[in-house]
Amino acid sequence: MKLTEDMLVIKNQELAPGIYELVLRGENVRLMKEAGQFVNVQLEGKGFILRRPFSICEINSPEKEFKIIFRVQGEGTEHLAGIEAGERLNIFGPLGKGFPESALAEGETALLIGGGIGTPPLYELARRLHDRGNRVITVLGFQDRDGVFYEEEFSRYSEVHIATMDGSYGYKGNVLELIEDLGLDFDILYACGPMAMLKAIQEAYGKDKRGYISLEERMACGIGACYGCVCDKEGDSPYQKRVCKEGPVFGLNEVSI
Amino acid sequence: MKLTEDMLVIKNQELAPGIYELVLRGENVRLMKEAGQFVNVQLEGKGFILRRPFSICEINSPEKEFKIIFRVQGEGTEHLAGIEAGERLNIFGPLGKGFPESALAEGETALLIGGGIGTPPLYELARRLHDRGNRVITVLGFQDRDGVFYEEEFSRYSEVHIATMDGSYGYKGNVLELIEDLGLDFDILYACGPMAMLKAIQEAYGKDKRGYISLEERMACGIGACYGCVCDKEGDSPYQKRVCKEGPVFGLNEVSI
Amino acid sequence: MIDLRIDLPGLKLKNPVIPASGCFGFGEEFAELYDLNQLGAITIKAATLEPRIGNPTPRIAETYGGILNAIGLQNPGVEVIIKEKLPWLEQFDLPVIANVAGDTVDEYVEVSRRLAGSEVIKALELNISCPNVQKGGMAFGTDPDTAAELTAEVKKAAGKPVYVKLSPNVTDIVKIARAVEEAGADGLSMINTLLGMRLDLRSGKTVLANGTGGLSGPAIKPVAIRMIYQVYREVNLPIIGMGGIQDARDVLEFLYAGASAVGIGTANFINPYVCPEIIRDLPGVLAEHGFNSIQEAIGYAHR
Amino acid sequence: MIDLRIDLPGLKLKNPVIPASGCFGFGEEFAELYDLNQLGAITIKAATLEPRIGNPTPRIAETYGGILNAIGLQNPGVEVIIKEKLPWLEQFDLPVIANVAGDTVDEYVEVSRRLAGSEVIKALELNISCPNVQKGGMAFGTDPDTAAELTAEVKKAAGKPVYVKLSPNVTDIVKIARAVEEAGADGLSMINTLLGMRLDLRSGKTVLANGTGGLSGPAIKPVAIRMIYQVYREVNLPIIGMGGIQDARDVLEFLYAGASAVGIGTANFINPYVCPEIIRDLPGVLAEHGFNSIQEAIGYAHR
Ligand SMILES: Cc1cc2nc3c(=O)[nH]c(=O)nc-3n(C[C@H](O)[C@H](O)[C@H](O)COP(=O)(O)OP(=O)(O)OC[C@H]3O[C@@H](n4cnc5c(N)ncnc54)[C@H](O)[C@@H]3O)c2cc1C
Ligand SMILES: Cc1cc2nc3c(=O)[nH]c(=O)nc-3n(C[C@H](O)[C@H](O)[C@H](O)COP(=O)(O)OP(=O)(O)OC[C@H]3O[C@@H](n4cnc5c(N)ncnc54)[C@H](O)[C@@H]3O)c2cc1C
Ligand SMILES: Cc1cc2nc3c(=O)[nH]c(=O)nc-3n(C[C@H](O)[C@H](O)[C@H](O)COP(=O)(O)O)c2cc1C
Ligand SMILES: Cc1cc2nc3c(=O)[nH]c(=O)nc-3n(C[C@H](O)[C@H](O)[C@H](O)COP(=O)(O)O)c2cc1C
Ligand code: FES
Ligand code: FES
Repeated sequence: MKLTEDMLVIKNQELAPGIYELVLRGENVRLMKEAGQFVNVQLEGKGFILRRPFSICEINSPEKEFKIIFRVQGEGTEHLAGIEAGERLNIFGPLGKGFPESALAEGETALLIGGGIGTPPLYELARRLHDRGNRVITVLGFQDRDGVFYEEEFSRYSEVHIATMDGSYGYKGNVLELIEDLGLDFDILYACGPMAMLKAIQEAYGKDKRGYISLEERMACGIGACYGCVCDKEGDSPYQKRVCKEGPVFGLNEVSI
Repeated sequence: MKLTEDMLVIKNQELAPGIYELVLRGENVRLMKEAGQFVNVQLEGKGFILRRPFSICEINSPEKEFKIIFRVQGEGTEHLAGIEAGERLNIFGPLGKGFPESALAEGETALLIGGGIGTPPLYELARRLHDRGNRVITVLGFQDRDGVFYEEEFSRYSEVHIATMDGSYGYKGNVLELIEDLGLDFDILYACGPMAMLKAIQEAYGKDKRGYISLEERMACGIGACYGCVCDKEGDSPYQKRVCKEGPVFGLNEVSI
Repeated sequence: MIDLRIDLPGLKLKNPVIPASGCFGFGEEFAELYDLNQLGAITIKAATLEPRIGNPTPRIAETYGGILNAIGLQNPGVEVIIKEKLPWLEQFDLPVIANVAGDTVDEYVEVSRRLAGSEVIKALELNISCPNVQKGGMAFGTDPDTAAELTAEVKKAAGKPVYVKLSPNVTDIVKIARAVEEAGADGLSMINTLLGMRLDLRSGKTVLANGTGGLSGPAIKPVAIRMIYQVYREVNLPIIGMGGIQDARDVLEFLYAGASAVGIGTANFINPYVCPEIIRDLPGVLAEHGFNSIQEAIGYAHR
Repeated sequence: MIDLRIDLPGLKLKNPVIPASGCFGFGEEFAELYDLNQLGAITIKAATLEPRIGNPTPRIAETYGGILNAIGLQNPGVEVIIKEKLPWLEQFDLPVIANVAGDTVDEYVEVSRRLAGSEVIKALELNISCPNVQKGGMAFGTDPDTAAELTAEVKKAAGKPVYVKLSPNVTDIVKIARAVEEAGADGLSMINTLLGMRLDLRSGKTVLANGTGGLSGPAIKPVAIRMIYQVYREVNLPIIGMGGIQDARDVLEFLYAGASAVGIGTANFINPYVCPEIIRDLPGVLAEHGFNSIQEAIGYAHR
């Protein structure tokens, strides 16, 4: 049973300017266990060598389908934006360690914090936590109104608050300011987004709250063999954690950013 | 007015095992003047850098369409075989010097000799010479029955004779043996095919007959700037002719093979 | 039946396909994907005397047809490797090649001595070509005398076959190869990565935190083939060839050039199953070209 | 308005985009495709004293992300070039750089002297890096002393600015660059091609009749960037940078690394209109990254 598979593209559609929703179908979808795991997508053409990592955004097991949401960032994602339904993409995954749902006890409230293109992995998580009967609050931050996506989708499973940096939609400011302003209370937090956001979250909640954060790093192998994607281990000798293997999801204080 | 154009693929269809007929539509088709000229096709993906040269096989001016016929030879032509109608290919051309029709006077007979994948450029030529009212005889040679293509098409404009090396179709032997066996008479010959065939033609007819042959060489620029595709000039200092610029069609004795 | 076996000093290989150092860790991660016993051998990550944390991140960048890496020899140190990594490898029927690095001749000698003491290690590969460290590494691989001295010292101490891994970042690779041959090397591994760099247009800084990195992947294949071809003509050592191999046809090209076995590095990142797939395809590719064994194809371009 | 102009020794360039030697003939073929006056300058094909027929064919092969060429300096000889090619170039408002090659120092000197005598030639480019000839060529470019001597001799005789075109096939490119700087060079062109090879699996022979060839194209870009970056830090000469440039963004990366102008070679074969297209796109790319002129971007990665 191989962890690589040529999966069928079911849909690839622009959600917001430069943000695409890509649905793939394949047998390996049934191996996808946790929200927060990722897949490594092979690109054909233009001299691409490395696979591109993307978080699993939604798993639809009965249909053997899963979804990623990606932002056009450079040449690889530009190429990916041009892929159409009916084509095939070689997918390596699921890879890495996702968000532990079981960290949340009955009756507890989860706060999901997403920044920009860090939002997608939280979607599958929101659904799962909601299905377990927990209360879920989602706070999403974007640059501006144009960049907002998945508000409606998240509201199916959680109470959603949106912040934009320029105030063109929702709250004006960043997610942390919004959380404070709203005086949100929660037992555990799950976050994914830019490094600066994750660092601020560590500083604000690292002492008092339980939580999990998802990191990004440039990868080659995606499975822990090349030591390309290391990050610092909090309080210990540096570079002992591999984002692709021990992560991408780490305990709130497990890594120093 | 650029000589490169993203042309639309109208059709790409297997004619015989590994032999494809590719029809393209674009504005630059109207620049295609002579049978025997070629186009340089850009390939996307897999680290391809060089364009692939292919002879123009048929020009359909009213529809702005032209055709090439190619054999899967290596990675580039394998890639090309996978291109489908509706996609676009960047075409550079027409390039090079083709077969001079005007070399043939009224009432004269032309003998067209094609070897394998050297056959395509002779097709447009056959049509043109036929349309001028000349008698045209076509002798085509292939490895075996499976490799035969375009017999019917050529017979619209010419008297066709086929030879296969293993005798599985038509005459058993090579084109020169067939021409001799049939005692074919002609005023001028036009040939395209493997180097060995062209060399044999030079030897057999170089002294008594007028004629033109089309050469192949590995190319980079396709326009005469890089001196990659040189061939020997008969009786003079070598490498003075560029297949892409002074050729690919040369007078029967113009080059030494 | 096509015979894929090949015997090299210290290495009885079932087939010539060997994951290259640094691209396969110590085998653990790939063992989750397939049975490592299929491989000809494995080359483990570079070992140094003390643990090394390597370079800051980003350590990986992509280029057209290649990647740049600047891992910087991160490894837990030779003692941890011997205690924690090698015992795990004992379960396989697989020759293990230990890649050795250091800042000084003494460090190379000491690391080699210790690794050679392990049963599972069948040969040493002296990495005198790592472009990603300040001291040692490539500095040993660009001067024939230094390379020779290092080789001789390690040979004296190690008591196991020594392969020297050559750097392509030199004016005359044949000179270095000859020098290490005379110094007693048992074989050569070539090539390591080409020194390269990418700049980020937004920040204006190098993409890699380290500045430069080592270029690997299909982009460098023609340089690797050329160097192996040149060295094969002038030096009588078996060569483990590498640099951009992606499939069984590439392996045949390396054999033709003069390699007796091949290392697969970057391709493992593109297709994690590439090694077993190459091993599966190799008999067919050999047969298609009229060979009955690996042996027949080695150096074929020189005949 | 973005200012694309840049002044280099002998060369007042409208913009920094210069077709590279050997990839553009003497301009005639490309003049049929577009107006050459758009270009910053052109570098013509290497000239030698006597006509040269070059290497046997095949002279061209493809590799992943690159091409190998082994033209072998085919050219009609300096006299024919002066009599037949240069007068045609007079019609353009275009600085012409003459690429010079030879077997001996004397040949370089003599060819340079004659070419420098022509009005249209604004600078000489000493090709001490051609990997495709037996004598001369790269041999001059791999040893600092030889490179320096050659530079000094040509400088004495030529009376026009001399750019030395460096070979990447060396252990330490900074050493060569420093040597030619001290010998009086006015500028550097870098890089020439990497020495490479491909083998044909069917025949078992090298694809190129010459055996080895020079590797160019996007595959070599990270090596070019690295070398320019290194040399820019240590040497005070303007650099014409080249090696794998495909678009305006690549040009910016070369400027950042330290190039003052760029050569475009292989890309002309992929897209024959690439030079004017880069010139068209460059102002936008500069503006996007906050620059008002070429000058501002030069060496930006070092700030
Ligand atoms: C675990 C993980 C999950 C991710 N999930 C998502 C997601 O759900 N949606 C999404 O839009 N993006 C996600 N990213 C980021 C995504 O991988 C990059 O945006 C993408 O690789 C950029 O490729 P490119 O060719 O367009 O960019 P280029 O900048 O041209 O890429 C050049 C190289 O850098 C790498 N690279 C560039 N940016 C990043 C980055 N941020 N992280 C890691 N490698 C990078 C590329 O993979 C490539 O190897 C994730 C990254 C990681 C590590
Ligand atoms: C003027 C001209 C007209 C041609 N017309 C036709 C035609 O009508 N139909 C057809 O099937 N083929 C034609 N060819 C040959 C065709 O160009 C090659 O078969 C094709 O380039 C092979 O590409 P590849 O990537 O599949 O093969 P590879 O062998 O993988 O190609 C490697 C490199 O070698 C070059 N190459 C390989 N074979 C040839 C060759 N015979 N001639 C020139 N370059 C070659 C490729 O272009 C490429 O750069 C013509 C060639 C020339 C020069
Ligand atoms: C991420 C990475 C890490 C590497 N680490 C080492 C190493 O520790 N020791 C070594 O000798 N070579 C190392 N190399 C070089 C490879 O072993 C190999 O020589 C090179 O990558 C060329 O082969 P390839 O193109 O197949 O990758 C490394 C290469 C990569 C890409
Ligand atoms: C076909 C061809 C011919 C070349 N001829 C010459 C030459 O005559 N003199 C020279 O200095 N460089 C020559 N070069 C090297 C180029 O000028 C350039 O330095 C090199 O190709 C790298 O740039 P690129 O990747 O943009 O092609 C040649 C390159 C090619 C591809
Ligand atoms: S990407 Fe290789 S260890 Fe994480
Ligand atoms: S291909 Fe460049 S001269 Fe013919």
